Amino acid sequence: QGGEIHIGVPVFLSGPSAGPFGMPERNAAALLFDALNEGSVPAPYGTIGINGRTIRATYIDEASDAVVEYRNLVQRSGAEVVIGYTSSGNCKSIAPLAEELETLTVLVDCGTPQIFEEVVTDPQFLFRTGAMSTMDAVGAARYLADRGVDMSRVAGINQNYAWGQDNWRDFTAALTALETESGIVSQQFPQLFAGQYGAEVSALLTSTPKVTFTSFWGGDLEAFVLQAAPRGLFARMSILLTCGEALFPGMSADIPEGTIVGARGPFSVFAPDTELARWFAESYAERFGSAPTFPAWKMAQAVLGVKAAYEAAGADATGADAAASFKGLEFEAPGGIIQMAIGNGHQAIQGISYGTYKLVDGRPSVENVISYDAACVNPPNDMTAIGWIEAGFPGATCD
Amino acid sequence: MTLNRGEILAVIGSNGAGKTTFVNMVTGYLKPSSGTIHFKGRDITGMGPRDTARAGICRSFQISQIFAQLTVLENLVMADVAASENKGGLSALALTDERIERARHSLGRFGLDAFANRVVGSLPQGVKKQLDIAMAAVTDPAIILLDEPTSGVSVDEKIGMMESVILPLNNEESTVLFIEHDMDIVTRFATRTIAFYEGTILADGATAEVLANDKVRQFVMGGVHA
Amino acid sequence: MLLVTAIVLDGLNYAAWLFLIAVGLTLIYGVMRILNIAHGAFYAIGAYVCASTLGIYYSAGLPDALAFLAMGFAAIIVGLFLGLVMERGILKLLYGRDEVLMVLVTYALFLILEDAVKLIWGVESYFAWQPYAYLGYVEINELPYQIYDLLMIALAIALGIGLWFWLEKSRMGRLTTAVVADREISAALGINVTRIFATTFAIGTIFAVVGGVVTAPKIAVTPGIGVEVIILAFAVVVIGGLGSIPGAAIGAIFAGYARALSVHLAPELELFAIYAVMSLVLAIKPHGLFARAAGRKI
Amino acid sequence: MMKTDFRREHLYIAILGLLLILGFFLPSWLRFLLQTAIAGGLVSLGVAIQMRAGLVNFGQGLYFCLGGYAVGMLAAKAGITDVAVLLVASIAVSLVAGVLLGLLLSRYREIFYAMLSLAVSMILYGVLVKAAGLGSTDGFNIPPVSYFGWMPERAIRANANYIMTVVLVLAACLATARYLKSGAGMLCEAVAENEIRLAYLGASPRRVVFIAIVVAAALSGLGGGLYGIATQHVDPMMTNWTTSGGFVFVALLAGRGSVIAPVIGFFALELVRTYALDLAPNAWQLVLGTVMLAVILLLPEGLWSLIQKRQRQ
Amino acid sequence: MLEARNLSVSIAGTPILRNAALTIERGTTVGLIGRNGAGKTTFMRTVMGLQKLSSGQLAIQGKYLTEAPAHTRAAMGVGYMPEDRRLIPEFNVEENILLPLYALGQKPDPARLRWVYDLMPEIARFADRKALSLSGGQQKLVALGRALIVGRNLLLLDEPFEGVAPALAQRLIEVIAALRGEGLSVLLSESDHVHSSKLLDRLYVIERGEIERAQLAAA
Ligand SMILES: Nc1ncnc2c1ncn2[C@@H]1O[C@H](COP(=O)(O)OP(=O)(O)OP(=O)(O)O)[C@@H](O)[C@H]1O
Ligand SMILES: Nc1ncnc2c1ncn2[C@@H]1O[C@H](COP(=O)(O)OP(=O)(O)OP(=O)(O)O)[C@@H](O)[C@H]1O
Ligand SMILES: [Mg+2]
Ligand SMILES: [Mg+2]
Repeated sequence: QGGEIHIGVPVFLSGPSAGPFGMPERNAAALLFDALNEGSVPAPYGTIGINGRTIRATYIDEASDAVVEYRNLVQRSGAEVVIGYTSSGNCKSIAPLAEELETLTVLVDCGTPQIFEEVVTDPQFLFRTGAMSTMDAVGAARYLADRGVDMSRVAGINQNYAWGQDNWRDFTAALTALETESGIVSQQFPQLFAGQYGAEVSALLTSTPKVTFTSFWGGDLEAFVLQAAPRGLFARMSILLTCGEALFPGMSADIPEGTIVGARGPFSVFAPDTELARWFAESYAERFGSAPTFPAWKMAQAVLGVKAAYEAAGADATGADAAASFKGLEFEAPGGIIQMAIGNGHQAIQGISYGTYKLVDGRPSVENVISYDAACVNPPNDMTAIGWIEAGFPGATCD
Repeated sequence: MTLNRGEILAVIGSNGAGKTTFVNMVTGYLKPSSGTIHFKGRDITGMGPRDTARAGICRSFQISQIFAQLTVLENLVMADVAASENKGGLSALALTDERIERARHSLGRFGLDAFANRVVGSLPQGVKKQLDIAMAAVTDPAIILLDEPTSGVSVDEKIGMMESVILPLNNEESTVLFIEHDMDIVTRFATRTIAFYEGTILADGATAEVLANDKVRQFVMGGVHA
Repeated sequence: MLLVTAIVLDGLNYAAWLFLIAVGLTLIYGVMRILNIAHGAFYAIGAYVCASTLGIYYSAGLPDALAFLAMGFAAIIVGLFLGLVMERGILKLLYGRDEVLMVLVTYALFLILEDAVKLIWGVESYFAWQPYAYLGYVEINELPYQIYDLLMIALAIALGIGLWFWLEKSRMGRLTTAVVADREISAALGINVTRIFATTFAIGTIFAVVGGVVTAPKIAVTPGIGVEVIILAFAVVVIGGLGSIPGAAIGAIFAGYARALSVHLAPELELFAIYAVMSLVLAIKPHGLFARAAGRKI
Repeated sequence: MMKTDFRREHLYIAILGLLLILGFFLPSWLRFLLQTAIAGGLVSLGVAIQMRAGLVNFGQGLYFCLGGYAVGMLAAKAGITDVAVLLVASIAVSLVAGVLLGLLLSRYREIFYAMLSLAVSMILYGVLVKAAGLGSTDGFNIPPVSYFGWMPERAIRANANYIMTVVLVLAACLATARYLKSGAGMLCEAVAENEIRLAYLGASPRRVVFIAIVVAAALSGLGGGLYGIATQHVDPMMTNWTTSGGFVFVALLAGRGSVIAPVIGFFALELVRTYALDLAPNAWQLVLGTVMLAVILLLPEGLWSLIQKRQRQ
Repeated sequence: MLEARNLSVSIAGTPILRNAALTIERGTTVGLIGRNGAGKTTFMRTVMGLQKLSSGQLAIQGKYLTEAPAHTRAAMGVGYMPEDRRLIPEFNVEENILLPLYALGQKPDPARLRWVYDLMPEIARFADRKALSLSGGQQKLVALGRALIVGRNLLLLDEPFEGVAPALAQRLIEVIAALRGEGLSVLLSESDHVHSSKLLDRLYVIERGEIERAQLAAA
């Protein structure tokens, strides 16, 4: 059919989130857009562009006034689809706007369950192809329980902002639901991007937990590992890093072996062995010099979701048509099959895996992996995330 | 010591004798370590500058205290506004024709017309001094204390200036006190003179008497002058 | 006991770090009346330079122990260069302008430098962990503590005393005080004001860069690390009284212990502990703890 | 020379009104930018008022945030969505905060005023970050609002919103101009210049400053309310020091020649910012910083001096 | 010692000094007399290098220094006593007086300090008081002392007798007269030569920025 499709991509290009999130997301988007335009993505995405239309992308910096810049992207630059956003705050603020401006918008990485539970309860144009952060915490609690880790004394260190607070709340609620009888011995909430964790490490050392849970990411996670590992924190307790996989490319030698790591989904070392996954990981590494981290995988599944939705809607599909067929869609992505199962068919669910870190021949890898199905770690369509956890995971189907 | 209504009083004394300190105390900038100050029968010891000013005691400064970035006219308008602050002046319109008229009138009174629209900061010292006094006089105070009003003013203008300052201020109602080093001026304007020396009062009385005092001649005037 | 040891050491450690950053800020403000927001960018640049220097250093296979020397050299050279370029190139044009305006000038410089850093080093993290790990840890009252952190406390004390001595006792320091009080008359009395300003700014900048260099081994050097420190440093400086070196030390200790105590005893208060301390100090002493007494005005 | 030429204020505000009416016909993204900018401009105006008294408030975002949260909490949590109530609440809340803080802050000057106001705003930031019920750093969304019982349809919602914002911003400008012309407003300059003299004239510098703080608080609260209604979202960044820094920046760069200067200045800054973001997504801060520096170097008296200069000639 | 030719100075576009010319020979005392606003202070500041000149030449000891910054002029032995005192509030009196020596990297010179104290014993009395606690007149003396310390060749005294009690003014006249014996050149300004008439070797009158040589009345 020809023509162009203009996609706006708001990701972090400046500030502390640019490295851990903005870069891999942008890279993944660029990789996929180019490959799609060439038609070189493996099946089922081998057709050119989206419905034959070449993709043209506009990247903007998410570290700015999200509402204003979303409008500018859609109304001034004329983007037909918007794929992006990492910050939950930004996701929340633009969510109603996507509906108001009737623009197909796919949230990539923000984790707050509120998007479809509270902010937009009757969505049409808004989708999220990444799973909610609930899954990370529930999966973490289940993993610890299933591996028989001593959970009598539990500590947490999480950044003092919505993400860190939500993760800790979900995790502790999940512990209660799983009846682990844990005592919480320390809950640290250092300021976001504080960078200095000497006192927190001391506090964790002095309160002698058996397990420490953290949802740190980016520079904070890296700094925490750098400061805690030499002081023997990792040797004295089990430490679970929900975003640990992101450390692999840069810090593979510095992560103490045995640390429990997750990738916020079946990504990277946890990815299924499919042609699509291999293609993605290899071409990303080839083009950008390092393996893709989980934000890259999540961007890839957002882009492919859009392609799948457009093509399911037919050759002349508009954004609205694509939105209509996106609802409840199941599509393949490098991380496996994505089901738009909850949030009235607008919110994806996915499985999650955890494992313990091990360096094999100088390459990062994991062992003792346990993977949980999407239906095991995500709430059903008619429940809120926290309600589901507090009720003891009704309807969860785990193997 | 006592100041009487309608008096023109000169304070003389060597440098560091305590003249400025005295004025600072009367106007509430400093608190006396002992002793009291009464004004119109009321004890004003320990009142701050703002309250003494509202009670009717105003002053000028040895180093002029003016609004350096405003023009001369604006300085006077501002002074007028500030002086009416307690009379509900805060909410009233400030820049009324009536006020500007009053400010222009003060300009004329203190010989500042020529500078009306000049920004004050760049004016010569002498003019700043005159403006400083004009601002002190805006409220028609009962007592006005002038700290070295003529220092920095050209000699041939000193007398003219003192005339323009003192004559309009001095009437039955108000008392003028000025600190001065120029004995010509003292002789010419003061009805009474107080001589300070090292924090004590050396002499107090009719100007001619004080200036003739031996001690005053020795410590203040250094043997010069008639 | 363990808890007390932890609080004492953590507070001191954090205070030392804060002091290293804040002292340059207070010096520059004290002398030049410039509240230098670009200080945060200098700190960040210091951290990046350290990471790059050590990267080159270790890949050349040089001995671990001498890495500290390389760090020191890098800090001084970069600080000197940055400081002089900023002062001679831009700030010079603006002397005598409003204090607030100067804050915004340095804010603009900060924005420019932030992006310049991004253009030079990219947005990915840099690491220079070797010196931190190299020295190992000691157990103090059963609490494992990094020797590097203890050395940082010593460094802060040494540099602080050195700078204080230089300002209070040296000829340069005396002249600096005069320039602060009255720039014009100082020049008329024979003080080379230009040189004083350039020197002060360079020294202040070197301190910021040193702060970044010594912090780099502990953290992931990423974009945005500069923003976080400025406001902390401001708080420290204000608590102590602007322009005072002992003030910066006391301010850093207040802020350091505010944080250590809240982390250990009431973690939920950590975020505003430092601001609460600052408000409290200012409410009691409106000009900070070590403010200069105001002179007679009339 | 006094910074403001009071006689022309009405003319300037009329011109602003005209511009904003023309703004109605701008493309919707630009009109939206204009709408949020003039709301933010009110906060800058508040900063500018304090600047007349020589005080720089690096925590003005506090009132902006309080205004926004007042609107947000009433609309999203209590279900009251009428602008009449919402905006009165936003002004009232910030006014009360202004009075309380004014009692404390009116004693402070110079950098200490700046830092203490900054500290207080950051304490509010810390409290909001801790408030999980208010969405912590994510903030929360605000539903569409009604106008005296009339709830516009989605299609014309933006128009109604714009008109309301314009009317209120103009009214706020007029009120501010009136305040500046009063004794309390004019004496601000005297406070900045020489407090000793002011006290010796029988006026209270503290009272003058207090009133300036309260007026600025009310303006900023209204600005925050309007901003919240426009973007339909509030979060704690509104009271972060970086936000306040932006307000200070505009207040300073716009110049103090007229109450409309900060309002227009804010729009200019937002335009520069958004185009920099669009044209140089990787180096927009560099562009912004360079523009700021250039303005400071080339227009020492602020942007408004361009207009004043022309008049003088 | 000092030669100023065709000096013109404008501030913010208004001409303040017009083609001013003035010469001071070594060891002489020269008066610059003019009313308020005539430009006396501006002239002094220009000589000191605190004020940019728009045209003309200025030479001290035969050296042209139209562009030289202020501090290099101090190094040439020029001492300046500003009319508004301007002491450094943080320092005590002695430190204020010695400041120029520090500034120029010279050793505190006890002999010269004693000489200053001997000239003005009242300063010695409050040598260790903070400068800002002094009265106006006392500050004036300190400012003079400070100028004397550094001014080994030329002294610029801007209205030295203003605000000084008669007894002290008398003493100051003696002090300044004694300087001639030291080979010092002095330029002093006054609004009228009431005090200085006995001191002067040469007199200039300044009026609206124009300087003219005048006859010494008393001589
Ligand atoms: N804050 C202060 N601290 C210490 N001493 C002070 C202070 N204020 C004034 N003095 C001293 O008190 C004495 C009186 O000072 P004051 O200013 O009243 O003198 P004055 O008579 O006005 O002299 P002048 O004619 O020189 O202005 C002086 O010796 C002065 O040094
Ligand atoms: N910064 C300035 N901006 C504008 N005009 C100025 C500035 N400085 C001085 N002038 C003007 O220059 C003229 C000369 O001033 P100057 O101070 O040299 O006079 P002066 O003879 O020293 O007077 P005085 O006896 O009052 O000290 C005055 O008319 C003054 O207004
Ligand atoms: Mg006195
Ligand atoms: Mg003069």
